[in-house]
Amino acid sequence: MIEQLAGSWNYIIVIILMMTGLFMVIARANLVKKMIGLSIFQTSVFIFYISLGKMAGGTAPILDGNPDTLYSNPLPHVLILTAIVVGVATTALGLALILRINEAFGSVEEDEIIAAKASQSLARPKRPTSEAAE
Amino acid sequence: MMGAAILTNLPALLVVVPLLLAPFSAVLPIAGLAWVLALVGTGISFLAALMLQSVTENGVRISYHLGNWEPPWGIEFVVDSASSLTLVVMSGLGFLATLAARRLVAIEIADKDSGKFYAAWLLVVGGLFGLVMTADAFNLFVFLEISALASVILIGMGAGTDRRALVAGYHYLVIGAVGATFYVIGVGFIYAITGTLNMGDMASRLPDAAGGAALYVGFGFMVAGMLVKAAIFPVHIWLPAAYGYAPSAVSTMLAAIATKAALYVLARIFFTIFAGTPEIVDIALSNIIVPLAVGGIFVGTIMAIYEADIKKMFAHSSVAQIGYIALGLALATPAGISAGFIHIGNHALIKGGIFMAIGGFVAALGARASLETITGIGRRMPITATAFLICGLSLAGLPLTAGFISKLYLVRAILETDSYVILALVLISSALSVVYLWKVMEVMWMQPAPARSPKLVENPAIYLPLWMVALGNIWFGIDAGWIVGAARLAATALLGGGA
Amino acid sequence: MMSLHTAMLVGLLAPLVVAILTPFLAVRHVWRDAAGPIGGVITFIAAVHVALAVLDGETPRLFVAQIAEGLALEFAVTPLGAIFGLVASGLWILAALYSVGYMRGNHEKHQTRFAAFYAVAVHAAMAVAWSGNLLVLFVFYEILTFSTYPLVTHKESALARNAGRLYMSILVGTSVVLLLPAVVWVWLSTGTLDFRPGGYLAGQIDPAMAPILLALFAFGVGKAALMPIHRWLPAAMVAPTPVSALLHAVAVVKAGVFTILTVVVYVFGIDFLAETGAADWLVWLSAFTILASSMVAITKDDIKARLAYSTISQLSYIVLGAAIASSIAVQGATLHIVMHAAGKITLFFCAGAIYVQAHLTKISELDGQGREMPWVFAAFFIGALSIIGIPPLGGSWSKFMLMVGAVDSGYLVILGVLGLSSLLNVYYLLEPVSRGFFRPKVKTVEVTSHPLVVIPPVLTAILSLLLFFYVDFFAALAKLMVIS
Amino acid sequence: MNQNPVFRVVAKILFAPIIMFGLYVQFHGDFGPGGGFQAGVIIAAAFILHALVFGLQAGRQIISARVNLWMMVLGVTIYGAVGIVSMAKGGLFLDYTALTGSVGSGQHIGILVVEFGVGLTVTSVMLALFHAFAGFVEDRDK
Repeated sequence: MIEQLAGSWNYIIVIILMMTGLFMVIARANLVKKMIGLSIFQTSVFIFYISLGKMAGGTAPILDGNPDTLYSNPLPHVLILTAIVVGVATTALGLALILRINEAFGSVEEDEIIAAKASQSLARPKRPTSEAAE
Repeated sequence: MMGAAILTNLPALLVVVPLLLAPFSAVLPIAGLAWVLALVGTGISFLAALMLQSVTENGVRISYHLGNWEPPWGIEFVVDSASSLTLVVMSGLGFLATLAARRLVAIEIADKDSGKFYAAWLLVVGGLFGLVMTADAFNLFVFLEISALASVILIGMGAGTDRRALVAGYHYLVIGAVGATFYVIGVGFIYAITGTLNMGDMASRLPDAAGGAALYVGFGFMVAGMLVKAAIFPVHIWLPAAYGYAPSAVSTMLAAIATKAALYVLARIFFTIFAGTPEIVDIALSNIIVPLAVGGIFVGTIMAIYEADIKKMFAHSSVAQIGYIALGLALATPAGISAGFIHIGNHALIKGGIFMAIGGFVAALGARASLETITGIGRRMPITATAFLICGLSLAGLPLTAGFISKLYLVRAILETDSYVILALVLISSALSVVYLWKVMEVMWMQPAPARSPKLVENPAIYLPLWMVALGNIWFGIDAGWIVGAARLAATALLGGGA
Repeated sequence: MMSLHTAMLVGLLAPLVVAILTPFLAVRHVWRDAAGPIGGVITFIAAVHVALAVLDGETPRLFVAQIAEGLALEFAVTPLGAIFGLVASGLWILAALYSVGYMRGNHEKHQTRFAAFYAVAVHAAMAVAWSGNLLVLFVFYEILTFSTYPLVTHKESALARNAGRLYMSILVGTSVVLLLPAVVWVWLSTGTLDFRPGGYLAGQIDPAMAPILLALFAFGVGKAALMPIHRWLPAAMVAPTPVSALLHAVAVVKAGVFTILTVVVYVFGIDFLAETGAADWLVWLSAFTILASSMVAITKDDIKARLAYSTISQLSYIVLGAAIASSIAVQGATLHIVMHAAGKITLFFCAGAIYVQAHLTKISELDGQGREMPWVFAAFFIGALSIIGIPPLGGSWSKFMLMVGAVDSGYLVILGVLGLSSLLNVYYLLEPVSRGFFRPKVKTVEVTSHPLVVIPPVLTAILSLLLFFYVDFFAALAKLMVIS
Repeated sequence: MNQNPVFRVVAKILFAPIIMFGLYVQFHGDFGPGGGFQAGVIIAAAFILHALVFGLQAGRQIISARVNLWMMVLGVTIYGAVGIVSMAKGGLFLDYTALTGSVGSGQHIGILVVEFGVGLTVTSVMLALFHAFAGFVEDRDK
């Protein structure tokens, strides 16, 4: 049992990270912490992919002419490079939104925002006649 | 030479043109010009989609190899009858929504932001097209995120009139990112089993692959992720706020085309990737998707009945309508899938028209459209309100409108499978949907305008797209031959196996 | 001589053309007001032409579009449709003339809008009459509802608006929630929605389900005003009287009972219903409606309210005939559409004439007014007698045939119901006349004379009389219905 | 702005080598590990380091927001143009071989140009992100 766990310790770490991230996304009321949770969650998936591509004893997949060389699978790395870019974009966009939310509501705590939403909305209409309902 | 080059590259152009025009519209100094770019981009996509559709009508399956790399090594775009129908619907409505966007955006978005607005707009549209065409499971995730991130930007731009748009956008971002990541996890498992990312390849290798638990886990994660994107109950929670607080033009575009793409991808997961392992697909469809779809139909309808804000009301209604589409697809019979595809097209027409008209109301009112503010609007803005009425009747499923055709084929498909309980539930929910439509129409047409209400100016700029959609609802209700035939072909293509 | 095709096109489009032209003709009120009657004459000629062809055994058809397999947008005239087409177009001539007199005499506002929607309603009624299948029927049934809404709320008062809301919510609600599923049910179980002589549901659906399907139709057709969905009819009485005439005689309620008759005869088939007894419950429900609404009518002092409940009662005669589902009862019910239309339009014309000329709306105020308005009261008298069913007036034929049909099918109790209802009719319909002629005047009012509101009721009263002697034409058409 | 002379000197010394390293990674990317993504981030890091030490204003003086935006567009356009040209030459989208007609030179040139476009865009996007967040408060108070 222990050996089995030890043999797949990378997956165990992935799972721990994944659950940590997901828990933060769901349970934290602070928007920034949610964002951090999301990043951890996504990173765990990156690790998962990369450990999929790792061959035991494999080296970087650069041809050296020796047919006996073991190579790691490069494809997951390429995929994850793309996924990292997507992750960065997601985080950046999320943080940008949080800044705007903080500006508009004066808080980044979800419960406070909900309370503020109920009171009144920030209306900045372009037309003079307009006035947001509620 | 040039003509031939364009013809062979149609699938690529469909995606590349909007995506490449996007940065230019972001840096253009004149707001009007950015709109023209968006119009050109969606227009070209629409033409390309129509041409693709005419090619695939005869059962031809186009396989386009990006960079001329043979699949499964390279990324492959596949256009068959199923994806071409979805593309035509999405690009057509995308084009009309762009046509309507000019005036709505001019009112709701600051001029200095409108270049960025149209850039994001083009990214969403192009990303969704790619989502539908790509046969590479990981490339799909990239397109998914391109369109999702861009739509978060669009939704957030609603903050100019209502700050709640920011929170709606944030929630969509977080929930959407979790969904997309789930999908990626799923793809990882399936990749681990099969060693390929090409959907067709996955399908052919899965039956022999010693998958075991990994197969179930991968399948579950992929489906769960796409359920979030398609806004299927109970992971639809991001949708009402996102559509409700987004700028009107964005609500129109998203409601008409965004969830359609995710639904289409769901269908591809079920019927293409896992075509070789029907046992888990059947279990998932009949035990999970069907109950969820029916649940969504009810939850969406009931929430719509209790909602006073018009945009959110129809956003809830979208949840219900997505349930109808998902239900059709989940029946997994040729009749059911074609019913789903018919409703993909018709619902795009219905919701496109409804949100366009609401945009017209909001623009004229200068305030959110709620049951209070639109009182008596039928007489104050007759042209917009009549188009709204037509689309509403179509949503209710009255004969001679497109909505009727959808309901008819869905009911027939359900009957074929002898599931009378589901039939009864669908009929009840369909009757319930009359309730909220009646509430809106009653307020609009049968109550006098409040005293001292300002005179409302109609918005002629949206007449053309709005009425094209409204008349489309009638046209496809009278001459349903095209969509029914195309949907049937789509069902055959999907169920025929292969990518 | 125009071809049948052209005749159908003319019959369907003439009212629509009138509706479209009305706003443009409004520059001269005379032009606008002449358009209605002229359109009526044209439509009527087309309807006669079509009816004669139907009598010769033809089925005039007009194909518009194919929606999907088994679903067509098509018009095809059944004998029953020919009859309803004749009623709707013929009475439109008089109703159009009358509404000119009423609207002018009453100085109503928005006369152009009124005339236009009136014509649209007639168009929808013609299309319902000549519809080739259930789908087309349903669509124009809805258009009829929508086009009459502006007429019902014509006064734009809060009262009118509330009435309009009730009118729309009951009619639209029942049709969408009950009628439409019934139509879809028929399509799903048979693959067609056409009207076929003798019906085609036999063997296609479970006989145990037939009563449920019939109930969907009976309650889905809110326009037939079967209790308990009759509330919209009295509420709609706030409308100007020409609208009430349209609702009660020309189009709306007639479209309702027409739909039920059509469904029973051409979709279910009377043999199927008679064999399975699926319509048994409907016999008793309509009998109840006949009596209950007659009782309510007695308590009403407002003329129009009383006439409204009378209409509910009379409509149930027709539903009753359909529910008994024997050849003779169905023929009686069909004839009753014609007879009741002629009689009831007379009564409404008279009620309107009294209002325009003397501004009286209550029966208790009519004492002694008969001598002031002798023509109007005489017409009312004849109309009332026809509704009651006294020879030599048209109404006696249909009532007689309904009674024979009830006895033939063994519903002896129904005979008693019909008799009792006739007695109640006598009381509540003749009361205004007797007060007008035999009571001393209680209220002195100034009576202004408007010939355009007096001539139409007199004409329709004469029509009721003529229908007794020249019933052959309609009877022959009605007979065609039940020969399969 | 950071007045600590250690930072200022180190930043000045490191600025050019970082960019050099970035360019190496960039142009090595066609037949070895490297490429536009990594190079873009490295180059952007140099500019960000500069802005951190010498202040946002100084950073913007090197590359103004406007130029930055156009760099973004230019990068994407270069990428897309390669695809369009390959299509116009009768190949498929991003079919490098079609660029010159031979596999060797075509792939070589194609990847080089595309990676350059990617690098340009990534650099400018990273810079834009940095300035957007770092300058958010300043922009708002202006």
